[in-house]
Amino acid sequence: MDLNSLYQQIILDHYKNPVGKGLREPFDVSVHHVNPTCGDELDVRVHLVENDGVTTVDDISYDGQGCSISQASASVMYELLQGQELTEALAIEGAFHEMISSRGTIEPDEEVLGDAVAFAGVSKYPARVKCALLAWMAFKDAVVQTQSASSLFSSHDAPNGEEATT
Amino acid sequence: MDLNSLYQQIILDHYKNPVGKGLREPFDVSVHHVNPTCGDELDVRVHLVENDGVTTVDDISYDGQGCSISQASASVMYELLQGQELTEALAIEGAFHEMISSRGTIEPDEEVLGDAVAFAGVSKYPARVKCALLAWMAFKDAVVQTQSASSLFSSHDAPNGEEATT
Amino acid sequence: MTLIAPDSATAWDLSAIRADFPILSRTVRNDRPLVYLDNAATSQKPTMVLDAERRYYETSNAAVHRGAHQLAEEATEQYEQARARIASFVGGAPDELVFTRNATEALNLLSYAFLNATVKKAAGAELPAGADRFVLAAGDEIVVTEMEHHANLVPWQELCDKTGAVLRWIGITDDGRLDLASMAEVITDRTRVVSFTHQSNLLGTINPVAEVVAAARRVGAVVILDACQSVPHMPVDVLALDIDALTWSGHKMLGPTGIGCLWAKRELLDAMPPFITGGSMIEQVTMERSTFAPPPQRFEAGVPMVAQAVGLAAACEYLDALGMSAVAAHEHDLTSYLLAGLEQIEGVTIIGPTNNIDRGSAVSFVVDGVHPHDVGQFLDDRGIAARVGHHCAWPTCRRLGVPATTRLSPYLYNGRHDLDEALDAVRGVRPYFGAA
Amino acid sequence: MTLIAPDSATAWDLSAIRADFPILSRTVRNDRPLVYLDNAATSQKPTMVLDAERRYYETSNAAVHRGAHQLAEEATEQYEQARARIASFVGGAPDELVFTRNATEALNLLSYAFLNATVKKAAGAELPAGADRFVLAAGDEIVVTEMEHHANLVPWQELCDKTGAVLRWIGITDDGRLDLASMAEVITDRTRVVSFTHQSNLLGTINPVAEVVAAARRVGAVVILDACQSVPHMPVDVLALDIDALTWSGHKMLGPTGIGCLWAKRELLDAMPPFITGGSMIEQVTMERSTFAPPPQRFEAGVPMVAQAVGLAAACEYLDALGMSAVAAHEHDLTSYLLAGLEQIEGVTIIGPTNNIDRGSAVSFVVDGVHPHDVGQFLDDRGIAARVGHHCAWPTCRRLGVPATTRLSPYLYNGRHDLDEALDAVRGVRPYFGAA
Ligand SMILES: Cc1ncc(COP(=O)(O)O)c(C=O)c1O
Ligand SMILES: Cc1ncc(COP(=O)(O)O)c(C=O)c1O
Ligand code: FES
Ligand code: FES
Repeated sequence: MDLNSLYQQIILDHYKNPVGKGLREPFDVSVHHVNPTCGDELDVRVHLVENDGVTTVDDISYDGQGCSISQASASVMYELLQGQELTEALAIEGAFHEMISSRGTIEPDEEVLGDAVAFAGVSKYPARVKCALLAWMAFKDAVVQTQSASSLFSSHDAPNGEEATT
Repeated sequence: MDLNSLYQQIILDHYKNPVGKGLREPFDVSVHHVNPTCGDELDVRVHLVENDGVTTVDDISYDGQGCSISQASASVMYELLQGQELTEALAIEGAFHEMISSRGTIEPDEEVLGDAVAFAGVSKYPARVKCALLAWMAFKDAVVQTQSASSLFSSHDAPNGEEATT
Repeated sequence: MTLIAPDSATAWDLSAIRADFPILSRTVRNDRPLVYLDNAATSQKPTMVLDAERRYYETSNAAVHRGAHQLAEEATEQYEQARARIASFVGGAPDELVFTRNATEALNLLSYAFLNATVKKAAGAELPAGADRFVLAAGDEIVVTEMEHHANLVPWQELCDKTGAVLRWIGITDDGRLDLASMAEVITDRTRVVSFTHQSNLLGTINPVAEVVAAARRVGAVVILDACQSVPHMPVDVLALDIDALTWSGHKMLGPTGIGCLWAKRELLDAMPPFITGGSMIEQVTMERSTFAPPPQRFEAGVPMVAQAVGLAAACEYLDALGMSAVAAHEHDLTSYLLAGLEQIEGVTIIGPTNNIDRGSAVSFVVDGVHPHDVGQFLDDRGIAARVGHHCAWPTCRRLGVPATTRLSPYLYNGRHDLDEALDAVRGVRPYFGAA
Repeated sequence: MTLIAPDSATAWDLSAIRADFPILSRTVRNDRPLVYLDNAATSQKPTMVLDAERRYYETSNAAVHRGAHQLAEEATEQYEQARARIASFVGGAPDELVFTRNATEALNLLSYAFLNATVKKAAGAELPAGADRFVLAAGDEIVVTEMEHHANLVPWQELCDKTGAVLRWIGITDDGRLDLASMAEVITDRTRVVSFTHQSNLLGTINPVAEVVAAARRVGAVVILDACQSVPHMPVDVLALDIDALTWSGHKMLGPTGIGCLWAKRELLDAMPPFITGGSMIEQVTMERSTFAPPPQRFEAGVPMVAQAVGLAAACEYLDALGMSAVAAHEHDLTSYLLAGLEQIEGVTIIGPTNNIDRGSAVSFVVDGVHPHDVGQFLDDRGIAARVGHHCAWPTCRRLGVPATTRLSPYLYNGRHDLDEALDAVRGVRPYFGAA
């Protein structure tokens, strides 16, 4: 195992020059997620737009601090999901989650994941899995909240908590 | 180590035919002691008499149930301490306690301990030390209580408790 | 190490099994071979378990859940794999298993969930969603049985003392069975918890879990099963038992000292406020206040017993390789033999069921005219390790009119030859003490 | 095993010591030799400790305090001898030492003494003589510091949440020292408890115990010292420190996982109601009520961590043979070397005292432009085990304006060559991440 398989150039680039960073308006839901082991925090805002029965991710904005993996992952997520149809965005999220949790057993699909395949190496470093997922879990949590006005989860609750301890 | 060194004939004899057993009047103090590991219980009553500044153990009466060691020990205690001057009785108690706690390192003094030397073998069986001391600790506790009207210890308290856990 | 095919009772290769337990070949007292029959108190450990612990220390030891380095990764992985392995041993999910110091602590963790929820509610402090299930009011009732180990009695007495709840219990019959007839009076609408033992450590009785659970479910009580004497000895499946929580100890099932287990339904754990607090169980901490991680982490503050978890997982491996049904069948055979043997000895009275139906291998007895401790001492002199006393079930002794008992409790590495030795020694007791 | 003469700092035979720790010769990642510098989280174990545990299991394993048979006698004796040995390691008496699962549990045991006394008093339940010392009223104050491990913070927050007591804290200065100037405002007549760390696990700061104790004594508060980071690293004497209670963990001082210690003055223990209840901690039990054994048994319910106690006693033996002053001197030398080395690296900022006065070996730092976790990952790739994160002292990080740190914490088996490796790696961090 080589450190460069974890810190691929594309990750370091996104870390230094994150895309889409900064909290923007308008948004439907804003969530605040924390990685309890390191104390890093991330705010994610989601703005969905519905047109002809098709929901699109009009904007994902984010801000916070964290390690290179978590920051780059947020940036890549923005690039990938911004402007996508919601169903497509959630499919990408699913594929990303699966890859990261796979301990290197899943060959990522570059068609679906684009730049995010650079994070494949993270799956071999269990302590960093949470870093890579932080933004994505926040996104998913936010979407769930937009979907149910009477949300089952507060941003403080289950999804973040769940992730916090794996 | 031989079982017969623990169960000397004299112990088994006292067990079968205890001397002085049964609770009698008059008494100054009555205490109830328990061995928490086995659940055995013993009541001991002490009646002291003072004459010309000399305190004598006029009666020790006892009743309860327990193993051969504890019952025989109470019986031998009765034989040894009954009618003794209190200071002498406490000295015997001290010698007995020392012998029992010695793990076989102390050669008991038959002059002082009489039949109680039969309990020397107990000191090599740590789990039985409490059995042999049960009556004697109760006696000592009772004496302490007669000595201080405003007793520091209730029969339920420290001395028994202390012993209960060694 | 020798592992025989699962559930092949016919292939029970006792000498191969015994070879896995080094301590069994030692001698005691006057060069007597050890006959270890004190398994209800604690079991011996196979080499496989000791090796697993040692391997952990010698290769991967690190603080879990906190590190970016390789050892920390390995330690975390071994710890969490152990959790999954042990959970699956009782049919549970990994995130439903909490490690404690011993079964006693697991039962206290549950009783303190009630205390803490009640006290926090009264103080207006924050509680997890669903915690109302744990808030007690004066007059609420907690039900145990008259055959509980102190570990499943005293914590509930304490809880009642502190909250004004009332402790009630299902009585037992003269032959040491639960008095089911009285159950309907005891388990009522006021009942909030029913906590009872699967198998009595004093009597050997295996309780009719389904009947008790049905009564508890009718009134919506939380159902807790003390499985200290069942998980080591028979197949246990938490889903089949339909209980809310299961508690047991590692040291009685070939595992290390210093580890116990609480399995509980996820929704129950989710609703419980924390017990022991500190590092690794938090979500966020400021000087002013803290929020807590989800279960099982919420209940595992501080550096956990990692090596012990690894050792206990190896014990599960060992037991599953033998097959828990085969273990139970082997013990059942030994129990029949022991009961029959004891019944033939004059002056011996068995305390607990004398028939071998719904009965485990812990067999208590008293000998006419000889105190149980003297009986045990006599056995000890013959190399036989028996237990004497009230076995931490003092009220059960009182109920059955004995101050104490002598107890023999064979396990998977014992054979009939061990029981022959023990029976022979019991035969010698009354003559020695001049009681016959 | 190699034991060198006590306190012969000159004779510090590092290679002989390292030979006692098998794990130190393993490699990690890409065949890099392991450089273990995560000792503030947990220490490695010498063969002597592993052998002691194993010997216990293979020769004398039995349930303690309950048996008439020889194994039970031997197990009890070894357990109680371990208690005496470990108590004497900190200058305490055997009956003042309570075994817990870890230091976190020891601190909770103390905080729960306050909760239980308060709740029982309110309910009119029985309490030990002297327990009033533990009964809290709304407005009573509990004092900690701003450099506590969560283990010495969250339990007190919880206690306050439940009782209406108020948590206060002594702040820290920018260089990570206690702000003694503010102490007089914080410790007042309302203070009932002062609980603070002897040595910060994040900053390395060794606190001025005498000053804090003096302030606490003036107002009659109970004084608790969290010695997790001092007992393993320097001579600690409870009488000289004049404190009421001391808590620490076995796993950080070469001992097994799964065991912690609470030393407390006998009169304090005597006055405390029980925490975890069940078997072995009782005096008498009926279905209606129970009375409790004196300390330390009162606080050790259920089958204890016997093998772990035996292992920890062996660790004390090992440390005393080296001599704790010699251990401290060796670490002091390493700390000077490490501080000096880090200060020379551009972009590195030490979090905590930069001078080596009243300072232990835990050295935290941040690297400009690189997240602490990325620093740790880079070190890991070179075989260096460092810790990253908030180190369970999150409020301390906040106070010092960092989200997290990377921490190196050498111990007795580390040498300058380990630090050279670490420093070399730290030098490589900024170039790798393009931050320099
Ligand atoms: C200062 C301090 N206090 C408390 C603890 C908690 O110790 P444990 O996790 O062993 O309970 C630690 C170690 O993590 C510590 O460093
Ligand atoms: C039925 C039962 N419950 C609870 C316990 C307590 O277990 P531990 O002492 O391991 O906590 C025991 C064993 O002593 C037991 O047999
Ligand atoms: S280290 Fe905190 S998110 Fe990566
Ligand atoms: S066994 Fe109870 S006093 Fe001897």
